[in-house]
Amino acid sequence: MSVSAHLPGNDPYHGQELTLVDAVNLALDHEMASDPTVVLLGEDIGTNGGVFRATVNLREKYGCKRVMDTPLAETLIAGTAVGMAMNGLRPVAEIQFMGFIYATFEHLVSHASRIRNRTRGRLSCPLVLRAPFGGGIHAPEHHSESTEAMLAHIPGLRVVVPSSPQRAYGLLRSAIRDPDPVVFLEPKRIYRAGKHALQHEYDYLPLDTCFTLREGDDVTLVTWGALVVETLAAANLLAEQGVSAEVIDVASLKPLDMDTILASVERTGRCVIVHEAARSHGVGAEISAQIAERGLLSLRAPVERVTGFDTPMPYFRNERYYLPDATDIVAAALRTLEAGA
Amino acid sequence: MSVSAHLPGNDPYHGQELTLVDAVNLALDHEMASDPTVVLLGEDIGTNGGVFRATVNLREKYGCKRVMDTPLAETLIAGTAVGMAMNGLRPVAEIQFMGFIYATFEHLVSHASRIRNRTRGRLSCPLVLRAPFGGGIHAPEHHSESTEAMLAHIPGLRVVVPSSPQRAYGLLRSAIRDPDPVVFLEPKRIYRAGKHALQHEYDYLPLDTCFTLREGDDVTLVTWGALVVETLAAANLLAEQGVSAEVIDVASLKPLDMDTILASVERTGRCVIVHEAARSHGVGAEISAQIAERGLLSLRAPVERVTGFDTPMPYFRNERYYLPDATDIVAAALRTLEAGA
Amino acid sequence: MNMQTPIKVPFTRYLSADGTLHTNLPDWAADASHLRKILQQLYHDMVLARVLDTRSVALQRTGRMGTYASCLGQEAIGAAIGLAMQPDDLFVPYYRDLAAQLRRGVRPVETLLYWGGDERGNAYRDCAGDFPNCVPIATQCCHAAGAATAFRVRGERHVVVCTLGDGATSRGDFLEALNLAGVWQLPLVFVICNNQWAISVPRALQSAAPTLAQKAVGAGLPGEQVDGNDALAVYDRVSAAIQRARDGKGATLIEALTYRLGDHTTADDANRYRPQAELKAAWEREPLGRLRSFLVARGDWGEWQEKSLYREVEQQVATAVEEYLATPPEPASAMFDSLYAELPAALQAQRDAAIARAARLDGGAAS
Amino acid sequence: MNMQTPIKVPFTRYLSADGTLHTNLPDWAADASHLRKILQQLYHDMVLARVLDTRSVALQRTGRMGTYASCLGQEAIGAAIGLAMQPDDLFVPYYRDLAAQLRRGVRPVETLLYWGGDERGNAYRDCAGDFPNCVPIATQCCHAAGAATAFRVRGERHVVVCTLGDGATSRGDFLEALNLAGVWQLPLVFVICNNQWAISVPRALQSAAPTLAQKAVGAGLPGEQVDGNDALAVYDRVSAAIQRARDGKGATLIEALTYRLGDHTTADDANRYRPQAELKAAWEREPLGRLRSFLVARGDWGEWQEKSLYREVEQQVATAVEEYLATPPEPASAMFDSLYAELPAALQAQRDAAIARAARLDGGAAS
Ligand SMILES: Cc1ncc(C[n+]2csc(CCOP(=O)(O)OP(=O)(O)O)c2C)c(N)n1
Ligand SMILES: Cc1ncc(C[n+]2csc(CCOP(=O)(O)OP(=O)(O)O)c2C)c(N)n1
Ligand SMILES: [Mg+2]
Ligand SMILES: [Mg+2]
Repeated sequence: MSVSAHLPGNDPYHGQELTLVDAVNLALDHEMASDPTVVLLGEDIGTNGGVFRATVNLREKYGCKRVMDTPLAETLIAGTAVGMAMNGLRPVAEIQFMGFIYATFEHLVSHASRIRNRTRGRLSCPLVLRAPFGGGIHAPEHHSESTEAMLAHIPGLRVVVPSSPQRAYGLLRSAIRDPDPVVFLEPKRIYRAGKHALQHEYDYLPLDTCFTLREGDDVTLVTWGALVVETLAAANLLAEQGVSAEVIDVASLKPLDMDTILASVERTGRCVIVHEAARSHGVGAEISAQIAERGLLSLRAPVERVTGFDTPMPYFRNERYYLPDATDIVAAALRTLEAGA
Repeated sequence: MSVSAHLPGNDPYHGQELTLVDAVNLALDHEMASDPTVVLLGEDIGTNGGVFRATVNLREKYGCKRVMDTPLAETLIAGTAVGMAMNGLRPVAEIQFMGFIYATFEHLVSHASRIRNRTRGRLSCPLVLRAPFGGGIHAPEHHSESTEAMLAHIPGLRVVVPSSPQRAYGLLRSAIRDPDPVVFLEPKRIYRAGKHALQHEYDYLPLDTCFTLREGDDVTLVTWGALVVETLAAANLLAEQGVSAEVIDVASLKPLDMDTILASVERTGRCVIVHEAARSHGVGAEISAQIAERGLLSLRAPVERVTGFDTPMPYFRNERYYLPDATDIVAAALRTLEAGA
Repeated sequence: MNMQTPIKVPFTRYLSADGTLHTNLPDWAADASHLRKILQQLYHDMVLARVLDTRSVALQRTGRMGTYASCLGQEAIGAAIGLAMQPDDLFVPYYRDLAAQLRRGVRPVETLLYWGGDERGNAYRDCAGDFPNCVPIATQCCHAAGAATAFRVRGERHVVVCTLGDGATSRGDFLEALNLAGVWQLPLVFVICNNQWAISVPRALQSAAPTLAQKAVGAGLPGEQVDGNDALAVYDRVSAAIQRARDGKGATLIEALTYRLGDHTTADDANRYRPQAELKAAWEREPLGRLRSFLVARGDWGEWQEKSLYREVEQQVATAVEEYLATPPEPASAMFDSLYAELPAALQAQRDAAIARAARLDGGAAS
Repeated sequence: MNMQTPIKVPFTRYLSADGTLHTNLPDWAADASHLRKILQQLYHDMVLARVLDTRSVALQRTGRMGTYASCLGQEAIGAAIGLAMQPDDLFVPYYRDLAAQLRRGVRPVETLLYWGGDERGNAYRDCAGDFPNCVPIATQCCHAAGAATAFRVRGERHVVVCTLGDGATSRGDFLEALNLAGVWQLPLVFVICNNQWAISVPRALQSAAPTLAQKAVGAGLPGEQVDGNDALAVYDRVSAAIQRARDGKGATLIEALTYRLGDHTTADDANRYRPQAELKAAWEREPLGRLRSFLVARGDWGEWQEKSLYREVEQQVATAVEEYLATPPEPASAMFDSLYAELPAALQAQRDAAIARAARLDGGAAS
């Protein structure tokens, strides 16, 4: 469908200031309004409107035929979404927390990502699998996972991570309209971090480009999800010390837009990659590897990775010991400046 | 248990020349003989001895109480193994092909890898999950997977990949005796590639070190699994061209022994990483990233990765278009030599 | 209370193993000419599947095809499903459904290409909507539930038929989908092809339930057994279940009792684990001979019809095999060209590399 | 055949909601003093759970604990399980099993630490073998099957008891494990705590099966229902199932009918989706009052006993809360120190970094 497709009402969110989770809700609402094949399924998404209220009011508005509370079974949710997508619908499935996404992997790896390829285009699988991810909300075990790297490795998938209300809205609408399967990971720690007004020109944001949130010349800070907030904070701290940092929100982890990142590092010669996920074999590894492999000559200091540890997220009492923060990012940035001095 | 534990008979494999799959079978046999808590479970592992014959004769030898044919359910196989391991057994579970391992991920990520940590050492999970992996045997779809990177990202797991009969035997015995969960991926393409006699001093090989298979000064070739064969072939071809290549079999993908790799690259200044898995976010990315981050100054050329493509393995008629071979490895090695000339 | 909750599962058979009448035919069979058409159609489809299946095994044995999963002995189930379904219904197969797929419009050359390791074998030209064979056991059951939900959402009165093996009934994918089919009353029919073996694992080791049909009890929908080697019985029961689903009355689980007369696949040797005597006995209940005897006894079939049917079918299969063997492989670029609707820029370089490697491997023949 | 296969599921209740006798007591209850001991023990354990549960909710509300899943209304099931099990048996809980866990030897301070976000809450000092709470719904069912298999392999006559919720019955993990329990005749008892809701999803949307107990039918093992608010009935049925398992007769599925009297967790607001009237009616069937009335009517319980019981229990809980609040957090290094039996060399640097970060965050307080 064309990006300029008519929206219900001529300015549905005029003036409204929205949180990230509000924006998710609004994107679902608008896509359901403009395309009758868009349906929602998941646990507690109907009457309850989702445990984070991401689907609130949609059951009332579009009925239980299009907003389906499923039995408690993640494999089923993913597999059913695959079957719906192969038979003409655009399902948006919710996995209540990323910690419960693993049961969906067989359907993502062995089916969703391969249907088009397997049938040489006869069938396709335009589904979106949404899941809140990341830590920092003092939740019980399994409610703080960041295992996006496992998904980013899967050929045929798209993996998208918004980090602002506008990007949540624009990327989710594009994800729903995308003809291929998209895993859409929502940083729940910043679901309600701040309210912003949306702008029409960003109703549909591209799924294969990074977003440069702040320009700078001395060091490139690359991140996604909730840590975008910490990274922007770090950029401010660095500015106070006279260091000009460029901040890139990767947003789409697969496919990966290395051009934007490489172009920035070409200029700055220094790069710090920030993610909450466990360090080893995280998405940061691929980015760091490509920078070195393709940008080696322009690098003035080794790439730094500021990440979670290779441990499970500790129970919430010690969670803060695990989560990278602005101070860690600043320190890493300064190391690259010393190294490259 | 001590590594010098008594083996049944005083030289059970004296003289025997074994294939890789024979060595797997013998390792299982010897550990079952020396430890009554070792049990096997999986599909078709009993009467049938496994579809690759890895468990042949063990049902006859140790009985159906210790060699269990399960119903057809991978989630169950993994979850049952977790429960067995938490209650005093050392289960060795077989997943018939790695393409069917995804249903086990929830039990690996959310339980096996965390039991010890979750209970602060009160309980542990000493299981081994075996699965044949990799392509090149002209099998149907889903029978050629190499998604080891997804597992290598999981804190608390060990991921081990043998590439010779000796390493299959010595690493599997160590994996079974290891007090923590180990995913043991067997390169089925070389299950019967050649026969070798085993040596007692390697009955138990360490699970956290690489193996340097060939020493060289000009370039370091890093790989694992079936591509060890192609890589050694490439080293021979390079030798003919006067290039001296060091060949490292990573063997243990998690935890990753970067010291051996970095020490080698320190000397050679050049590195080619070779794996069959999809390129993006593969294990090669972590290795390449760490080499650049920690060895940047000693690098004389950008690290090269020779890998599978970011696509599913094509159906077998076009499989060879996907699989890296010696020629690709040689070409990459020569590129590093030119770049660093 | 310390014993299994007792339960009665319906079982249907019309034709005995020897092809004589086992019990009165269903009412719809009163119309003799209608019945004849049905029976002849079923027989035709079974023979076509048998001949193509035999030829496929031969191709594998002679190195001209890959590992192949034979449907030998299960032709009645496939033929009955194929005939009972309407064109706009949707078939979600496992991988021994040759007879059903051919009736649905899948071309023999496509099944050959599929087993020959060529994705184009899934690009059914004349069967746009059906799902391709599914290798990860039981996962198709969830897809079938989703496809049935899609019909419901769109208010279309089409039905999904999904097959699976006896081993597949042990997997969560099937059990979760079955439960959903019950609670959402989906227009869906599950047909278990219980051929008594899951590779080397006998039916008895899959479940302590005396029947697999009774797995429906825990999902709150009807379950029944049928003689899977009696094409007429399978046709009757599957048709009834499809009608019920079309009328909005919900899903049905049918366990079709049959036997895997071949090895699990051409890569398997059943002699390692399966008693010869059991196989021999199973051949006595084989579906083609049974239906032929019944047709002949009714005077609806004779020597010359048999001959001409085989002549026609052999010809059709031979043509397909020729076309299959004459089909050049796809270019290496094909592995990228239907990965996404549009190839992401990030993958362009890899596509070029694949083409280059292929050119090297094929000695300059670029693509 | 076009309706659900009919089936009769046993149901047991001894005490009516008002605490009067609903039907004759089981034979073993003939011994009045034995029965008194049992009833008083059950009542004690239910009161202890109720008091600790209430206190836990209060701690969360006042910001001194994390998200908490209350067992309010389900105390009878836990108390009965705890009393029916032998010390060497193994309990595999879900997360509303407070009463059972306390009887098994888990200390109140440990349950507080667990919900307070401290892994040491799982390091049960006096309950070495039991598994910890399991958050990923239904996954514990597979672990229970494995643990039961381990007893079988070692030839030990111990039994595994595993609890799960009504929502959990929709998941493959439970259904696959149930099937295994049947075919391997495992020494295993599954107890479904059917509290009618899975967060906001009512029982009716989980499955079309009129009872959850009948999920046993497809697995070939006995299934039965019991009034989960009647501690005596649950004790009787769970004891019988455990004995059956211990005797090598295999596994049993018990559906205990109860009601979630609280919100799903302290993070939930059930008013969004649950009718007040339903909740009010459920309080009429609440388990503690029912058992107390019965005890009192039998002359086995009185005012002063009630008073002293509450005095004792409140004291015990108060002490545990003090200990909990006085427990300093673990050092940051703890996240590495039980990750593997021995910390791999590759992780040493990360451990140091964690300690350094903690020192910074805690203002120099190194660990
Ligand atoms: C998830 C999964 N696990 C294992 C396999 C390997 N495998 C292929 S067929 C098969 C047995 C299937 O038995 P059944 O369901 O009875 O179907 P049948 O082949 O007998 O018709 C197995 C274990 C697979 N394809 N998928
Ligand atoms: C695999 C998984 N999916 C989702 C969740 C989120 N969740 C926690 S409790 C719950 C409902 C469980 O309902 P039920 O099984 O009836 O147990 P109850 O809480 O009612 O006792 C859900 C969906 C989870 N913990 N695990
Ligand atoms: Mg079978
Ligand atoms: Mg519940």
